Amino acid sequence: MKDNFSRTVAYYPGCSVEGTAKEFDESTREIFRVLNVALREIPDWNCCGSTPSHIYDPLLSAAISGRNLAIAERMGFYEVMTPCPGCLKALKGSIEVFNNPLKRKDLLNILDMPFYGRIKAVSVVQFLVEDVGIEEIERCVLFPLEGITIVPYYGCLLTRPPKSAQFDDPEQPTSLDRILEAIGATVPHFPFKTECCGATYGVVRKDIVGRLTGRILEMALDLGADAIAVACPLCQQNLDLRQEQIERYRGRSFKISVPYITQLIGLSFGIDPKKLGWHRLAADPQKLLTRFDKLSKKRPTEPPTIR
Amino acid sequence: MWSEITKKLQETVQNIMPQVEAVIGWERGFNEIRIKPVVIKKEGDISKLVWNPFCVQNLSGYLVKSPAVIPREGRRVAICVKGCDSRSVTALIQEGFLKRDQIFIIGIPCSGTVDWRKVMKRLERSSVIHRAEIKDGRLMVEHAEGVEEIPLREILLRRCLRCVYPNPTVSDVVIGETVSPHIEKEDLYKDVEAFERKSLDERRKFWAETLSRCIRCYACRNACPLCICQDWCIAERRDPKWVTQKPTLKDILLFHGIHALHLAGRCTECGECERVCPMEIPVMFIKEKLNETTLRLFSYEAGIDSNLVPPLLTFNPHETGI
Amino acid sequence: MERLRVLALNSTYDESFIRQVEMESGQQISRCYQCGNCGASCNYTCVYDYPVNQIMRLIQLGQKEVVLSSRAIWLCAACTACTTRCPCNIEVTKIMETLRVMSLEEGTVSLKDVELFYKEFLRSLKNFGRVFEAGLLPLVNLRIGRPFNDMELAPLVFKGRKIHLFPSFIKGRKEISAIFDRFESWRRKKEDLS
Amino acid sequence: MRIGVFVCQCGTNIASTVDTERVAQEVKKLPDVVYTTTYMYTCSEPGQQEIQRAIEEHNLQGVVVAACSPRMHEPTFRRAVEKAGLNRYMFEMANIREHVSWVSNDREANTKKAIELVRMAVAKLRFNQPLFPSRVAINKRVMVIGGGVAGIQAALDCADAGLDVVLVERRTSIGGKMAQLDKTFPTIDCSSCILGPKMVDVAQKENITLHAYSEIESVSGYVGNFAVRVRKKATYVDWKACTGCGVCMEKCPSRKVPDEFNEGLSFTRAINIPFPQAIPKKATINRSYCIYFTKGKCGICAKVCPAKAIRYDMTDEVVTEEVGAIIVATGYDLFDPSAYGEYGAGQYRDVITGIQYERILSASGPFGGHIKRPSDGREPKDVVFIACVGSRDASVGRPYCSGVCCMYIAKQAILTKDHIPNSRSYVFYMDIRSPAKNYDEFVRRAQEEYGVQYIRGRVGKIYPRGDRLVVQGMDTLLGIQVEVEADLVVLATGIEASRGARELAEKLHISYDQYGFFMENHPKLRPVETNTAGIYLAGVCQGPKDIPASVAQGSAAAAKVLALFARDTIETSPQVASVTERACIACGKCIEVCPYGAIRWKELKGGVRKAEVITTVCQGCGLCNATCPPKAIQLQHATDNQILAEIEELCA
Amino acid sequence: MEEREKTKNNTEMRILGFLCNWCSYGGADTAGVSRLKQPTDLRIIRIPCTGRMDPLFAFKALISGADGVLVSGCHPKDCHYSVGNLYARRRFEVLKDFLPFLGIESDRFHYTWVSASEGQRWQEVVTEFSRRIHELGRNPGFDMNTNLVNSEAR
Repeated sequence: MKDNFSRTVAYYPGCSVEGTAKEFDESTREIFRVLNVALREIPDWNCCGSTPSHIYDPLLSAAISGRNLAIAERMGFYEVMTPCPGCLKALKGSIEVFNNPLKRKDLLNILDMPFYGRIKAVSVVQFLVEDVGIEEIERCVLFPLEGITIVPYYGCLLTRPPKSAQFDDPEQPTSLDRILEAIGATVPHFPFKTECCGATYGVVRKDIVGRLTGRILEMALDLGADAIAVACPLCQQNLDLRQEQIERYRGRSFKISVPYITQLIGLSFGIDPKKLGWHRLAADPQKLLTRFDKLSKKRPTEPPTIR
Repeated sequence: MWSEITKKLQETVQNIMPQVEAVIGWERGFNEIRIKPVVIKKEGDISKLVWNPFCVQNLSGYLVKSPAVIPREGRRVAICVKGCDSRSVTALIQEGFLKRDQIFIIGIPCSGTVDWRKVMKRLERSSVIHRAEIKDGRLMVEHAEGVEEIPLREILLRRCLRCVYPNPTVSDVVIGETVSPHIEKEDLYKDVEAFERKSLDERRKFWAETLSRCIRCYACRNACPLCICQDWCIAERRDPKWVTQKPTLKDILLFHGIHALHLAGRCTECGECERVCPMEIPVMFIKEKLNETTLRLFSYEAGIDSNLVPPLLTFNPHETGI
Repeated sequence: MERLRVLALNSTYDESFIRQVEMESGQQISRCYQCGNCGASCNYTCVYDYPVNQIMRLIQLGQKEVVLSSRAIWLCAACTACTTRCPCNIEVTKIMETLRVMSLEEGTVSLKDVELFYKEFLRSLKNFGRVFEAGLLPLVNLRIGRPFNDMELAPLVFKGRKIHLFPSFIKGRKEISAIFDRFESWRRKKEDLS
Repeated sequence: MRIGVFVCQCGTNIASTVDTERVAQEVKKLPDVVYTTTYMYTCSEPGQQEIQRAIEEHNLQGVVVAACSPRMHEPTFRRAVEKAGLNRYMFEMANIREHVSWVSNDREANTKKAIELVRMAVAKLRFNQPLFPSRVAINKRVMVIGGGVAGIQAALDCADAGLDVVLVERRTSIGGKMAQLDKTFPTIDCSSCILGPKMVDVAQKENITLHAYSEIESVSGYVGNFAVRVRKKATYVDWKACTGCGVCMEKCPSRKVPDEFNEGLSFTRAINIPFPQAIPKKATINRSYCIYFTKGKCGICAKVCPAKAIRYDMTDEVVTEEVGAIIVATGYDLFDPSAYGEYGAGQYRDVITGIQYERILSASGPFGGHIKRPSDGREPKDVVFIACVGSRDASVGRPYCSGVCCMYIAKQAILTKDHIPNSRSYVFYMDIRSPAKNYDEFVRRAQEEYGVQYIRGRVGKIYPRGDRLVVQGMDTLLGIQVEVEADLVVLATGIEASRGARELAEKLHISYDQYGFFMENHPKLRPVETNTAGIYLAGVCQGPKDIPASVAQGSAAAAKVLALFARDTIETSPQVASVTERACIACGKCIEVCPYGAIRWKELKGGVRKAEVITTVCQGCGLCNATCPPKAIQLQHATDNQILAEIEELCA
Repeated sequence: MEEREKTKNNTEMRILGFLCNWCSYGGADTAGVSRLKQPTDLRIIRIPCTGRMDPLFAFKALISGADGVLVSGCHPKDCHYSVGNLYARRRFEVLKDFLPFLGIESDRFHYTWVSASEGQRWQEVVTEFSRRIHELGRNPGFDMNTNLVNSEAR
């Protein structure tokens, strides 16, 4: 394949994008095309192992995730990007185990593949901010999201814990804020940027999620937000898919759109919302999209060039 | 070609003689391959001066060690220097032992000097030399048993085979054509590096064996133009008593350690220490190691820039990694 | 789990438990000075039987049984707020994870449905190489006796055609089950040794 | 040489892990050692008498005491041997306590180590020479660096005793942090009412020279004779002419200058007098806000100044002050709470610091002494105080206790109730530290009389709800989370070393700890002395402390200076470098490296040069000794022979 | 703790410490006052400043049979004599580089900075250096006291 891209990065989609978070994957692929970065999906990747394998034994988790990293290393990559912060944690955990001299041998024995632990795992957001750069994103904006108020919701794992995340401020992160500002949105200070949404308790403890996700939705609404930008499939599931459940629990109507940051970036790049998977969102985004169509004027600057 | 330079040298000295009190140079020794230092104080002696690849001595030491020719207020002294010798002069200026305006430096580019001991070894049975001539990179020696022809490279001093400063770095007048160095600068310490690739045991064994030859005659120290303690060298003093006079390897090693560490960051690699050693110990090799260290740590070479302070007599508060 | 009434410290203090937690988590338990910031930051404190700082205190006192059978360790969502804010630089999340691993090994898991979910998840992973959401969730719901849990989400999910109706297999699923097998034999070997 | 060795048992401190009897027996076998004994407490009066008795009885010429660290008792024993007629430098110590008995319980290894250390001391002693101190005159002026309450106290005490005092202050007025405070605990007396008179005293004392808006450029010299270069920063106002009338400040058109004295809660002018009680009460132009300097034209202050004191062309001036002693009282800074992202300091305007709250409470503060919220000026009803913000927190690099926050929170909570009787205060704390006189009673009063709610636990998160702030914390006593809706949140920010403390310490050649607080010579017994003779410490620059302790230290430092100045001359240590002239080869390397310029050329007959040590300037570092190739220059009492003897004793 | 038990059973090594009076000697005192346990091999020589430390002292010790030489002074910029340690560190660095050329392990000579307040750091430095010297074992030296005249080594 002829390579017109300015750079390439290994891409690990993760199981959730095959299911509930399909639009995260679609929009990620779309915007990186515009940003001139080639995503090379790790061939025949497997589940990262997630929390269950980690709890079963961190070494098992490291081996399961390690297979994906080993394949990426074999392809010659030094960096693997994933949309899902949960997968990111697992991939980083694998490298951490590799770097523990007491555990490395066991890991390599169980993995039984060549693995050199030289690869680094980053989230889509970190890659956007640190590798692509906010300026580059801003340069590609065709339809700024002017007049639209969006609050950024980072979730737990994107910037925390600081020792393993090595990205942004753990308590007052600004990367999503800066991206949103770059694509033209109005971004109020959001106090619950990193407050937990309730995670997997959506399945077994609706009361917890109702309380935690509920207060995030309420705060966003109180700040006059048109949308909450997220970067985690699990957060998105709680804030979007379960929004009606939470409305019943809190006795308050929200009807607020919860798109992925990549979907918003794609919108500002002038990509067809359908290609970005906007139709897959549970909380109807039509109100937001209509508002966007009405307010946004095409920027008179030159279109993004394919270098 | 040597006689031409000798002639020019004599002419130059003739011209400057009125301005200087003495000229330090070389004259023929007891045969043609043995040259000795000479101090010229009157015009009649100028014809004694010679220049050829047997002029091995670094004369700069006389400027600080020989009271008769130490330059001082109102007494200017001229000195003949090869490339390596000129660095010693610079180092002495750098450390304040000499004032630049009190010396007149006659620089002579040098393509290498001959180790007479290597010549004698080639002659084997005969030690009486009738005539010696260097031509086209070969030495022809007429001796009692016949004529021997030796390629020059095979009889040069070790210091000359690794010379990167064949041309004087400081001079008032230069006699002769500029010559190119024997080796590239980056190869300067390849012997040191090769030696360091040996195991610690091998290195220790090498020095134990080599230094056990040392008879502590102190010739190396006395020949060094920068070893300025002379009679007060702590290797021979009782107060403070650093070294005993016991003939043990420990005391020999301690002497050489003192000699080398006192020269760390100061040695100009003129190689006189090694040349004069009667036991043929590679004394300069120790200093080469220390020069390699100071070059690597402080990017410093002694005797190049008279404005610099030797690295161990100064400091840099922002130095990291050391 | 009923709250403790009287703590008989000499007979219940288990030092090896403290050492094991410290070794597995890489954290020094004695550094905790009970400021309560973990509990203050934790969004689940209200549903825990013991708030995080009391879990830390119970470890300091070597209360293995109470800690490993607590609900708190299983309700922790590993959001790392405690770790981020701990003034003593203790990675509390790592300790909670360690406790979960130990609890699973000891068979003292307090939330059986969580354990069940994990088991189903690993089964799906071992068989398919990836996790099959459409199959996994209803199955778990069935097993925990709430078959209609989250049923109302189904139309929303299918609206976006979010979940595949059939599990997706990866080519290397044999490699995955081999990793599981090698892990199990490593674990057996380790147990035999100890 | 006839040497006596005294092995101290230090009660059981040494004897419990070192067989002192065996040490004494073993070293008895050494050549020159003619007497050895052990003693229970050698440093005690009878212990010293025992040494003196032995010196006379056995005609000893040198003494070794194997005991504690020489940093502890070397002076004691030197005096003791001197009383018995020995030169005090004919004495050596072997440290068998701090370096032996206290760091290992292995009795066998310790005993062996102790024997070897004594052998080394004996070996060194054989080369000791009697040394005699010389004397230099003392310049009886003192410099005080820092014009906070500690520095003011030190300056006034010195001045009262008749000394000439030079007081150097970095800001435009003295007064320090205390001048910013409203009331002081535990007496609730007005801070400026008790500090003000002292500040005025400083201005009125004729023997105090005040350099305000000045910083230390460099320090040279040594005890008794320091030369300090002081940079007097340009104020652009001729302070000799300025009367402090304030007209310039009134008329200045640059009105959006954050007021540093009010901690940024209000604005001041580009030309200003920092606060009404300022000493000196003189105006200063803030260049970065002055329209004349930023835009090139304005000049209103110059026009309105009745004293014609404005000098736009003023430049910094460096003056040299010669003094015999220096008191360092540079105070502290407050922790920047923006490190706590979860508290939103800087994000939410109603989350403020303790010192900001002091200014709000103060009648001369931004709101005239009425408690208002910085965001909307509303009077708060619920005020939350959070303790230990930047204290006892290893995660922000401040593991130490600041020592004053518990008390100032209690005070502020009480004052809040006084100002707004229907208000409620909440204090989140970890422990209450109130150990001084009447302190704990004060905290109890806050709870019992003023109804302040104390909640034991840290706060995890602050977030807005409407125009209020929700403080989410923990009550660890109950084991449940607590939420308080507050109108105002006060973060009790902790104390940290003054910015610039490290640089100053380097100029003064004094030590500082890992947090930047200056090191005292001994934490208990020499708390205001530094390791550098003639330089003393007062106040928080040495470590967190409150006003009473700072004032006490100011007076203590002054007493130390007065003790020093009670003599006309001081002994200089004879442990200085000395040149053996005939061995000097005049290479000049010693002159080149000496950090004090204490070595100079000496011309002998015939133009021969030799190095010469100025003994009163030499500080005895020995750098010259290590540098000298023929070892012609030797540091007395640490000569090559002495060090070589120690090495050889161990390695031979 | 176990580490120390192990080394205790071995023969002690000859380790010399040269400590500046102002910082590191005080740091070692602080460690003592805090009862911070350390290996017993080290013998400390007090010098006024690391600037007083002629590298030849260390050189002589190492060729005279010392197994290790540890030098410690004030942290850079914190020298009681302001710059002594800055000169010293250059000299030590040169020595450290020189020793292996003669066949002596570079690790046998170590220099570091410990302030008077850093008792714990001193404990770590001593423990680590002693461990390293035990690992290296006895300094084989050069059969130092062989009398060359009698031995006919030539």
